[in-house]
Amino acid sequence: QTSYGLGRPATAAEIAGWNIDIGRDGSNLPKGSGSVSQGREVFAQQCASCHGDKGEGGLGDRLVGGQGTIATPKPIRTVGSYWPYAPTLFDYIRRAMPQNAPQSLSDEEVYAVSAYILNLNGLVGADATLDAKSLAAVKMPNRDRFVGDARPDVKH
Amino acid sequence: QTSYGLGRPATAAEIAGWNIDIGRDGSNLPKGSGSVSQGREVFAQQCASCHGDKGEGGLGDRLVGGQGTIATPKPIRTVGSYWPYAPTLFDYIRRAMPQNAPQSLSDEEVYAVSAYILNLNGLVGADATLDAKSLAAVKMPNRDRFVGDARPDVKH
Amino acid sequence: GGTVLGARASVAAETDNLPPNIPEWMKAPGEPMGSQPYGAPSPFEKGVVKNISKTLKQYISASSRTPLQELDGIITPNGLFYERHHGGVPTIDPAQHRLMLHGLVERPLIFTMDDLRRFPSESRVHFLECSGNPGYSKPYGKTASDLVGLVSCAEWTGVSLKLVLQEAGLKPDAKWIVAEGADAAALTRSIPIEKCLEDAMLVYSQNGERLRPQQGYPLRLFLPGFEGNMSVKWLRRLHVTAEPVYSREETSKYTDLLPDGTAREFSFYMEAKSIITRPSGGQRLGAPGFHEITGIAWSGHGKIARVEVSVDEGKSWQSAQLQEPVLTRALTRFRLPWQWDGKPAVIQSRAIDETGYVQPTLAELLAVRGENYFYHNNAIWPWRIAADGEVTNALA
Amino acid sequence: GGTVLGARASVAAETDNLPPNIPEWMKAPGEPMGSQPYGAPSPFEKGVVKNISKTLKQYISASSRTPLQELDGIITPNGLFYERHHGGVPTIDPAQHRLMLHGLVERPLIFTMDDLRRFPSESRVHFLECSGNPGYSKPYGKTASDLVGLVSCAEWTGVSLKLVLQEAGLKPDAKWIVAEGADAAALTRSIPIEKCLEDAMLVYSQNGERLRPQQGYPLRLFLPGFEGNMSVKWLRRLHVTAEPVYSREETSKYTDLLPDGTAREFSFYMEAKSIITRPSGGQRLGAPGFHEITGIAWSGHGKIARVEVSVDEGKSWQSAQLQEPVLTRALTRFRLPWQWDGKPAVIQSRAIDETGYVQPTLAELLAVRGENYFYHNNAIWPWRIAADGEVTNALA
Ligand code: HEC
Ligand code: HEC
Ligand SMILES: [Ca+2]
Ligand SMILES: [Ca+2]
Ligand SMILES: [Ca+2]
Ligand SMILES: [Ca+2]
Ligand SMILES: [Ca+2]
Ligand SMILES: [Ca+2]
Ligand SMILES: [Co+2]
Ligand SMILES: [Co+2]
Repeated sequence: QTSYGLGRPATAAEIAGWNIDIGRDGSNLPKGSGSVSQGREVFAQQCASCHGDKGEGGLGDRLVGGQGTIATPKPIRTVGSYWPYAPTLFDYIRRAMPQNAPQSLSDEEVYAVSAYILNLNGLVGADATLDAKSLAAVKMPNRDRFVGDARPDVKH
Repeated sequence: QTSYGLGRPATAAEIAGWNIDIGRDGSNLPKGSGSVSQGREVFAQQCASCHGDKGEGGLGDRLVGGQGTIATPKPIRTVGSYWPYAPTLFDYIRRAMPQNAPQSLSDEEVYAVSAYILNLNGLVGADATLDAKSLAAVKMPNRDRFVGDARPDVKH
Repeated sequence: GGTVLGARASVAAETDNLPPNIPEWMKAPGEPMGSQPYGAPSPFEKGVVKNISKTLKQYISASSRTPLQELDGIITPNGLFYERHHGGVPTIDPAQHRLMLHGLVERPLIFTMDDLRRFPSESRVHFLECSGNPGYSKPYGKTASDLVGLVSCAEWTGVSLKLVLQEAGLKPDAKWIVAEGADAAALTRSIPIEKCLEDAMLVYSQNGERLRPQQGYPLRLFLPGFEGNMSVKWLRRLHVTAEPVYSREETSKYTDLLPDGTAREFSFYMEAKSIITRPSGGQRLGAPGFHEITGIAWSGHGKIARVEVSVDEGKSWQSAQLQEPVLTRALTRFRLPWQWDGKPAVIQSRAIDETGYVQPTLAELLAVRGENYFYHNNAIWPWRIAADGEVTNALA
Repeated sequence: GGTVLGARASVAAETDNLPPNIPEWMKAPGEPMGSQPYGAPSPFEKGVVKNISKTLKQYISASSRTPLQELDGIITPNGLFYERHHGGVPTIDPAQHRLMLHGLVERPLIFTMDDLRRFPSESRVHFLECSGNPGYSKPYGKTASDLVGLVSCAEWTGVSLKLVLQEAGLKPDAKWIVAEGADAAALTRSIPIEKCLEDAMLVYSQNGERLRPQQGYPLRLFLPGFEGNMSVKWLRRLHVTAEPVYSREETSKYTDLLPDGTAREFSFYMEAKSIITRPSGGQRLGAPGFHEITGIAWSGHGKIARVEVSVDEGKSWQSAQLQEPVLTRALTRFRLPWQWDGKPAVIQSRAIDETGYVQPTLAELLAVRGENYFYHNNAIWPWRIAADGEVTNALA
């Protein structure tokens, strides 16, 4: 095992600042929490312009509804109908949304708006407040419908 | 020998218009002629700005002198000292000179200016008039000094 | 009066440049040497640009296609390489770019671009293809580019990811690496450790010069044969983990929905595929007679072993000639001489790779996958040639 | 006051983008997809352009060099391909361009570009090198580009010249073909018929897209391994003859003057050659330790068989690794891992091709050819590395 002596050690603080990966089990979710009602406000101000007032979609993806359509000829894939893990919502919103200003929300705002989207999908109650633990506990309806890659799937 | 049926026949007139190649023996030189004194005028008007009043060079190559220098450490390669065949002068001037307006001279002007350059190099008299036959007859001093490619010429 | 005169002038101008006349471009010096310190195509090729839809809802997470039917050989010039971004194209100062390598490693490290360029380098020609090239449902594209223009091929230079991982020291439970881009999407994909140790590269150059911004300048991951979005661009972070991160791009997005409502996740490889690029949709055969049939074939699983071409609606197939060298996980140019008799015809190609896999028909794929699958469509695509020479999509 | 503040602001800005901070290019969307319908390099690479002398007497018959020391791999991107023109770069309308084939043929023919593109095509990767790359006398260049930047490499597509000649039918006394460009120099070179029937091509595409104007758009001759000026650009005429035309370019210009006053004519092949591009003149090793030595090798006579590298002023030589695939008459990338101990060193490479020919030293060449030879200088070129890491031309 050669060593080229290239690069320098990464410090714990540097890693903590850059490592924004959230596991599907909620690992690495930050401290803090946010409620559905806080999320409703954040969403109205920062998300609705692209995703519609109720997450019905627009310039951005539809985020709500579609449960029961996934196995039909016209599936509607949304957070509520398709996403397997709730912590991914925190991960994705924090890293990529709002599309015009990614990584601009506070952790509390990300919790809140995640809670709001889950609520719009009927997956948490209107009075829910989510934190690391409770977000990880949300059971997503489509969770068990993912399978491995079975290709090659056309035989000759 | 397959035939793809591509292309169309070239007519004799088309070939005559495009084939401006002059052999070293003067083959394909056109009708017409030009004298050293006509050439002096053409040169002054169309060539001297780049090649100097007497062909001594400038923005364009030096065209005159250098005889006897080719085998020395400081060779001066010119029409007079280096070029093996006089008809090439007609060929090159007609196709490429004056650099700002190639193929703009009449055949007579090309004969004349070729005669003038040869005269500056002491290879034809001041009262010479050159045509296809007499241009081909001019013996260039360096003619017999060209040899084949002897590479690889460094042995290990 | 005016129109007729105009027409005459233009006819005269065209004849002027034809034999026996001296073309105008021989009568005056051309552009001086160096007038383009960085060159550009001829103005007469200004129509050869990326195939960019004008009707997208937004252009930040979007894609453009290589104009395959305009190209020859296997190298895609960098200016025409297909694009797919999820957060637009960042403008990154290479002096301020860093790659962080952390997680299940002995020594978490941070690299500058200079550090990465000091590692032993390697160069390889590989295709890159977007997973959704094309979808499974109508309307299908008109041209080869509309259909499968989300594939390009280049000579990539960089350092073997394996070498860089050795520098940090993998821990025994290291099974995946989560790669993250420094773009506005912070795009995140999990790569199995086997691939990372097999032929994955950290790439900084493309066709000799540094990566273009659209392809990840100053640094990208490159995973030969895997779906394009996994070769994370603007790479800033490699997180060595025990299991995948299940990012949005590997759950919501790049999963393959089957008719029964289950969805395949972590479907990495691009299977063998080919397309005839000439004659192809939108082109026109001027006259019966000799026409070469040519196109490109590729496989994420290795080398192309054979390409077969049919000119009789799939009744019979002939082996096309493959242009040497045939490289692994690279475009391979194929050619078949053909005499067109002037009658309507349907032509198509199918690729067979070194594993023996045979490119399937669209019907075969649809039978297994259904129309909602969306990604990994590697169907044979036939072109219809009409009696007047017009070429159109035979499945559209 | 102002200067100090400015300096502080800039330090702050740099730290802002480093870990643990979020780089600014992740906080807002980047450029929309498709904002460059034909792509261009990053603005941070604006210094990577052709190497163009600013002090030439004129730029109509002149050359520019590829910035070899900035490039990786073997493909030269079209925008950085070296230039050599004798009458500037013509702007040719491909619809009005014609190729005339006449002389000692059964059927003189005229081809449009469409005709030529209908022939069976082939694609091959080959280098192209100017004969005078570099000269034999001082001052010698500072960088690899200054020295040997008149070489580039691309994937060329076109039709075999042999096929086109068969269409016209060669007469028995056909021994040479005089090729002429449609530029303001109507550049003319005679090619032996053997080469025309071996591997000569009529080329219309380069690295996938149509030829750049600087490389002969819409059509050029391509003679693998021959000196660059013979691969006549903007090709308009092929004149089949019994003997060479002895044009100015093959008498006055591209002949090789020996000390005894004789001059070699018709010296076609570019012999085996190599150059280390990293580390090379003008670069600087930041610190002792690991540094890869890499460069390019090529031979007009076929494949590169071996490249040897010396790091001790020529006392000992080691075989470098050759990047696969090694292609005939193409650039070949070589690499050698090296630990620099921080002491002054002289490094150099020498190429051996499949004929067994060994790249000579400059002294060996000068001993046979003298300083007035000018063309075909394929000398080994050593680089000197100073204790502070500065790399300079060891022969300058
Ligand atoms: C300027 C437009 C815009 C704004 C504002 C915006 N989004 Fe988005 N959003 C998008 C687009 C476009 C996508 C699809 C991106 C892609 O596929 O790469 C998206 C995707 C998403 C997705 C993934 C949907 C799926 O099913 O995969 C989520 C969740 C989301 N946005 C949440 C939010 C939230 C929460 C906010 C506000 C805090 C927000 N967005 C603000 C445009 C926007
Ligand atoms: C605008 C500048 C310019 C003008 C005007 C010009 N030339 Fe030239 N000439 C050049 C340049 C530059 C070269 C070198 C071209 C090259 O090497 O590709 C040259 C080369 C030549 C050569 C070849 C010299 C050698 O030894 O190889 C001849 C002969 C020549 N010119 C003759 C003429 C004549 C005759 C005229 C006028 C009818 C003329 N030139 C007008 C610039 C000019
Ligand atoms: Ca969706
Ligand atoms: Ca001269
Ligand atoms: Ca005209
Ligand atoms: Ca029609
Ligand atoms: Ca800043
Ligand atoms: Ca120094
Ligand atoms: Co997939
Ligand atoms: Co030569």
